Amino acid sequence: MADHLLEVRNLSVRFHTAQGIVNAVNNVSWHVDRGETLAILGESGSGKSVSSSAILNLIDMPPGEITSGEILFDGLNLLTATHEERRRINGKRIAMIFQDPLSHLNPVYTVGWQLREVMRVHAVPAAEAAARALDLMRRVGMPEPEASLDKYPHQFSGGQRQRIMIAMALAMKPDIIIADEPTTALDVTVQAEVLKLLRELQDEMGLGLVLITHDLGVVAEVADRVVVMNAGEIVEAGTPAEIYHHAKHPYTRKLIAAAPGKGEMNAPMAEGEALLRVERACKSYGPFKALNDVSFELRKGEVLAVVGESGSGKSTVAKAILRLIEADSGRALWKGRDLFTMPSRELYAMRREIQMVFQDPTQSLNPRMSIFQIISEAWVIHPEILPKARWKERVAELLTQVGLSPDHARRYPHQFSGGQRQRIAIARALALEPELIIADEAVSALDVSIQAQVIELLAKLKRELGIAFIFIAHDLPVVRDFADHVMVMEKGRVVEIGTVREIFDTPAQPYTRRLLAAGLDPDPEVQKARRRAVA
Amino acid sequence: MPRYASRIISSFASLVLLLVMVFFLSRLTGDPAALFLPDDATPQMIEQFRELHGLNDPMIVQFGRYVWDVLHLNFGDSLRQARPAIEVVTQAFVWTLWLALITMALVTAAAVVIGSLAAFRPGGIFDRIVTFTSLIGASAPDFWVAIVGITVFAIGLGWLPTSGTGTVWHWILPIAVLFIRPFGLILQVVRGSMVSAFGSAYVKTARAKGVRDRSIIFVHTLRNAMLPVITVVGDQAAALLNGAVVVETIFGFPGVGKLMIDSILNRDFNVILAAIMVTAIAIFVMNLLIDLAYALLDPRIRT
Amino acid sequence: MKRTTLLLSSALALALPPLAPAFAQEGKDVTIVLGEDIDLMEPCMATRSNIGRIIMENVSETLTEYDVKSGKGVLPRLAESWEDMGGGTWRFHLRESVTFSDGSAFDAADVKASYERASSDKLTCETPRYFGDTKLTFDVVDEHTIDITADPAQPILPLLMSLVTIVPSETPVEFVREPVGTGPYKLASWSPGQSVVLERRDDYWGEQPAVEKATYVFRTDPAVAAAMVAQGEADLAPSISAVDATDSETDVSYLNSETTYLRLDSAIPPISDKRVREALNMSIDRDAFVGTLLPEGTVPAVAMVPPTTLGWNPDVKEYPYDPEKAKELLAAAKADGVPVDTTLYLIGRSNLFPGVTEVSEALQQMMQDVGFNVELQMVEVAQQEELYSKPFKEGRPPQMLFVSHDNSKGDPVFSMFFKYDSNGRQSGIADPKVDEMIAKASAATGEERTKDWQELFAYLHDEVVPDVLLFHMVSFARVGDRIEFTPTIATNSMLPLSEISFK
Amino acid sequence: MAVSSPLKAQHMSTLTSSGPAEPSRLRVVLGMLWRDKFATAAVIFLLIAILCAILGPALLTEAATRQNLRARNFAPFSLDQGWLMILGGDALGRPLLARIIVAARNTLMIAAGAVALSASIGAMLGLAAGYGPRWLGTVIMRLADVIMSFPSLLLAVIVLYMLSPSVGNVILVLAVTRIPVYLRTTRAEVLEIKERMFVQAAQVMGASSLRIVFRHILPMVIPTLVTIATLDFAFVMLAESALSFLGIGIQPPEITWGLMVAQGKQYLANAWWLAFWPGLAIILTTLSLNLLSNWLRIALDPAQRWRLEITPANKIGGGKANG
Repeated sequence: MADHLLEVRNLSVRFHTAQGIVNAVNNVSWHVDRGETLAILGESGSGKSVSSSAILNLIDMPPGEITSGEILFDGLNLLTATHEERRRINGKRIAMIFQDPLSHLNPVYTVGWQLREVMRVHAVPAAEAAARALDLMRRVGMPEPEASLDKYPHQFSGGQRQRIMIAMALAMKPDIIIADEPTTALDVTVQAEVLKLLRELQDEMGLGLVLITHDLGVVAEVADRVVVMNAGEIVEAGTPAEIYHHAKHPYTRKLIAAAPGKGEMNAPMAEGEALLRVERACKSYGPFKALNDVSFELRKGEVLAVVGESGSGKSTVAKAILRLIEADSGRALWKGRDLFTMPSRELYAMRREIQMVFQDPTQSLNPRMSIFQIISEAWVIHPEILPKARWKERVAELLTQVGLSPDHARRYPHQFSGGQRQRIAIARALALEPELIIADEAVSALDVSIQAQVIELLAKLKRELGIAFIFIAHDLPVVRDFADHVMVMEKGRVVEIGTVREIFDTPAQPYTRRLLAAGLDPDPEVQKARRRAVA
Repeated sequence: MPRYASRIISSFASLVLLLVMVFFLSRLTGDPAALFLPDDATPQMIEQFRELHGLNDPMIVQFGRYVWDVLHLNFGDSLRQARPAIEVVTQAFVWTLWLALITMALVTAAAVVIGSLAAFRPGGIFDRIVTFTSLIGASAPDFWVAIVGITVFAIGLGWLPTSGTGTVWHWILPIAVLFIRPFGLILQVVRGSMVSAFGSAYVKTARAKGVRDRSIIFVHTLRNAMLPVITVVGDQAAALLNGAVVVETIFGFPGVGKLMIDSILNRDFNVILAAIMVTAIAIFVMNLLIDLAYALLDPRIRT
Repeated sequence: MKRTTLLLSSALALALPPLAPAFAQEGKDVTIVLGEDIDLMEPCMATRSNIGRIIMENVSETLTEYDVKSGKGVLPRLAESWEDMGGGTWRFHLRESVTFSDGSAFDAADVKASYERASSDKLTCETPRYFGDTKLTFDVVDEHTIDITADPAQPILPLLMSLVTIVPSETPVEFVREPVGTGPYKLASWSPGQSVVLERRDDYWGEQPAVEKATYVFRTDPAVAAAMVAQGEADLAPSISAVDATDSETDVSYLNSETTYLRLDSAIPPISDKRVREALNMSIDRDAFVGTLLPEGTVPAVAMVPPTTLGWNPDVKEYPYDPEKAKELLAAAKADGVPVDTTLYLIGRSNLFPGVTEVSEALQQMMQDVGFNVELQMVEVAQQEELYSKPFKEGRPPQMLFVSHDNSKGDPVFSMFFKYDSNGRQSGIADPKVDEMIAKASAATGEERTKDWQELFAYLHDEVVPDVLLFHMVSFARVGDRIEFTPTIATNSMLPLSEISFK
Repeated sequence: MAVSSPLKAQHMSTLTSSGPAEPSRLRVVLGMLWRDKFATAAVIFLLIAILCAILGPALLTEAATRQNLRARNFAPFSLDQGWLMILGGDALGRPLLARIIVAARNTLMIAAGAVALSASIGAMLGLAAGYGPRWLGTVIMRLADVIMSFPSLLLAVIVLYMLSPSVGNVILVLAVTRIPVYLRTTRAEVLEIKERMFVQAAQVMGASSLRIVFRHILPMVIPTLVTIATLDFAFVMLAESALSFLGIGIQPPEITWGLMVAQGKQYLANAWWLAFWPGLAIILTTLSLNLLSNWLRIALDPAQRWRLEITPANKIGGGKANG
């Protein structure tokens, strides 16, 4: 076998837990060379990050245990190397960029200090380290590079923090950079910028890049080769194009099929009576305008998608309608009554009619209540809906409706996967028989395949029960599949509103166009073409 | 800064409320005249004493007079000592302040170092031994520890003076006794805080950067882990500033704790009030310092 | 294991000695460790024990002093002699060429000023309590002679003058913290809560005492006080606890003038019945306490005052321990309808003396054994004080207060009125005959006075049974090996440094 | 994060997909307890102490109060005076063992009473301060400040003077002084929890504030309170003994361990056992509670729990199941 710069051979790692042993990765092998980008594609729980943790000696043992394999870096088996040898490689020859840079940067030290530290621990003199830190900040395109060195991580935006992480990884001009979901929490436009930066740097320095991701679009954008992981094993490997067009493994095929944004777009609904009409809603926090003159209409059984980047005010709209926050001015007419000024007694009745599904199902389900209690709480609060005798039966019904089994009612939230939990949250919303469900990033945290299933479920509910949705999302392909109308928001105001076709095919506003252009297509060819077009 | 202004105002309000409550409640607990004068004092003497100290007036009049005096920065005289209560208290408070400061400095230093090392390998031998011994120490009644300490180190071994003040040596036993309980507590907090800090994402980053273990413990993790520790240190220091009654009593240490219990038992109201006021102010100042330390350690709080 | 410990401790021992405290006293200095802190150093409060132990006859002197050592009665101090001029007037001839520690000379005007200051209503001195309703007028005859007239006539005026401390006439009428007196010592420094230092004066009128400098320190815990003497940190601990008095070389016991007793409230049934009070007395095995819960040397009491007091009656015998008789008395009382089953409250005071709790519990059990229904309550001093002195609360239950009385002054007059007279503040009885006898004895002099008191004691103990007298208590002093000191019955209230000599 | 998230998700999916029968909760808890031998010993000791508190007074009060001056300060480790005298006799010749057993009730009752009272009042006020209107929160917090700075000794003297030094009143005194601890903790937790999604979800369903506070927030706070309470239990026992030492706590003839130590300390030089055994009882109890609380802290923290979950036996079993 030819020598590679970094090679993982037959690596198996397992973890000891209460439920016994979990094999995190099994017999995994891959390699990467200078100047090349390897993507490791997998959903949560696939074990895609474990091998990189093993490379950098980041697995806690116990409870972790490496049962077999070797990791060869430049001929040295890292797994048998000493602690000190590995420490010298970390950061200097192999560097890592983590997901969620906020928690991965030390909150109590300045960015400059953290940047210099990586050089100082690898014996770069202080003065040189300081000079190089400034260069790095410039290189990653940080505005005001000098001032930023004395700032702390919390003073930067998400995209800027990821640039800092990248600068830190570059500091010692490593041979390999491992990037673990480097763009996951970022807005699409920022994601595009970060990926562009990584690509440029790679071209410039000729380093090997290992990119761990769940996003086919990211793979299509940057990868030279890709390995697909599922349940701790590599199921398939090849170039992105090979994988996308000629996937052999059923799992890969399923994954590709689940990628959103390919189906027919919904035709606009026939004209009808407005169920909800929001007029000139405003909300400010001090000088910051979270909602600036927002108006829109929603008809019965219709899906209105609200899209925009973080801070655009799309969640604020939902909270204002639900009276979780109080709007400063404007009206929200629900069947002719103004939600913003509704007295609390009427509000109670309104709660039946408008429900919400939250982004993070782990957070939105009370961990100390059983599924039965969670769903039936609706009827405890609104006893007129259902006599107690029928609760059990109805819970079973609802669980079946959202694709779960009736005997799940006895269990607790932590015993379910993320997708299942979101189904439970939907069942809870349905228990009140609402006419409108506001879904706030309801599928964003889910894996692609599960995302598709949940969207399918929502579409079914819309179809069969005639429920209207306000669907808040930052992920445009999902919106494209599900929405009837789309409202694009930026900085608290409505940029553009129209049918899904209007927005996706003939966007009127430059902002909307930018947003659409920044999105990544899972098809490598399409994506390549699009990149060329943008360039 | 307006944040501090409102803090000062609300703390001042609490202090006033506290003093008002103490003023009235303490006067419900009996007559200082009977305690000051001998058993066989004549009724005239008692009457005279009460008259002289204004104890015969209706409570509300006494209160009015006290408020008036306090507004003129006069905190009254001690019933027992025939000198200004504030003087009695400040004299005692200096001792308590030193005792508390030295003890807390030692406790914090020791707990931070030992706790951090224990946390590096949770469940390891060092961790177990440290946790267990510190818990035993913290579980023993302090008067018991104090007397055993005197018996062993002063009487048995003759290394240290039994009690009193004077030389540095006199401070060792009282501080050692006071040390034990906060040490056990703060050690646990340091340890817990360090254990969870070791699990933080930025530690992973540091390891990925190739930072040495020592530096991970004492540079990366410790500063983050200190935040909850500081809170506990503050609470414990506040408890010490309120006076270490038992230790002061046993070691004949003229601190505010002993003064407080004596004044309470003698119903020396002005001294009680002055002592509460001085300690409350000291604790307030200390809390400000703690806030400052917080801001110093954690830039997120500064803004 | 043992070896390492040994090694470790010897290593430590090696490291420490040069720094270890050397407290051994040099020269003629002494350190005295007291149990109770001093809060004031006011001469007119010198009859209070925590003050008196430091300043009485050390800093402040009196015209006369009462000899408790050899029973010579009232001795001259600042007065060289005195005579009864009749009509309630006593003439005192004062010692000449006596100076105060501030340099001013002592004369008759100071005596007058001292008394007037002490009885001023601007001060709350202790002195007036000894004079009660007696009015004193002072006539300065010449610089060193003064006539003191008492109205009504006061047969023991010379004795009373042993309680009036003399201060310069310029002393302000407010409590002082720096006493000026004629005594052999003056206050050198006082750090509140820590120590008081007295220094010997060179210009003292009398014989120079041996001690040049005395440092007083305060330790609440008697065990610590005892340890300090044992460690050489102090030379004298005048009152340590009996359990700590383990070294016969250094520890001396002495009768301390405290008399403990149960003050009965004779107004409330069933205690109002004399048989019940007798039964209470007989239920207690006083001898069983001595040498067990109370130290050897404790004396069962038959009177409120210690045996060294004038008029103490040697013929009065303590109640025998006779549970059977007690039960009979109770049965008889019960037969007459006395509610003997009522709960009696035995109210003790924590910190009355070391081991008070155990003694109280033992008393409770002894009374219960003969059939009393006794509930024990231990309370704090202020709480007990509320129950101890008149006015008593209406509707109170039958109470027995476990209290202690201190009279080292040599005459029962300081005790009897307020303990037994119908109007006495702490009296639990109202017996006209007792009132009359107290008045008579108080006014009597000489042999007659002795006889009157003796009669009163016998009558009270045998006929009235107003209380359950328990013990004359003993204290222990630990005396360091550098000095010689013999405690007396008055050591509790005064501690003349002149009684300390060096070996 | 990168390592633990797949791990969590994976064992969850194994669990839900295979759907094995859940082991009973009690067995899981006992299993986790057994893995921490210190905690196991602590629980056993505490159970014994509780048993003493329940049965002791009924069985041994007579023996514990009967004085016998002949056996005064009787030395321990001798059976001459019967097995109850194995730990020696006190100053009135009463068997220390019997007294310690009988005193367990008062001691534990005072501590438990004070902790229960302060925890429940503190939690209620904390919930009100955290979830109620802003002004209420401010008022309650200022009140907590006042209680915090109120000298507990003065409080003890006031209560015990105006009422009496009974067990109930000592509980009251100790409870009042401990309220702020629970109040502040509860409030801090509430402020955090009320921002959580499930609380908003309940609001969206129309749940009343009372329902949200008691059904959703309180159950989340309780584990923290339980951990604090175990520690506080130890603290309160020590505080009670310090009060006794200063002469303003429980008074004889009631007995508590703290009082026994306080009374016995004067005999420390020549009859050490009087203060030693009850002192040991206090130390062992507080130590047990501390150990238990350490265990609880780990057991209640999902991120730490694995420490109690791995054993060799588990490894083998798990390996087979997976292999």
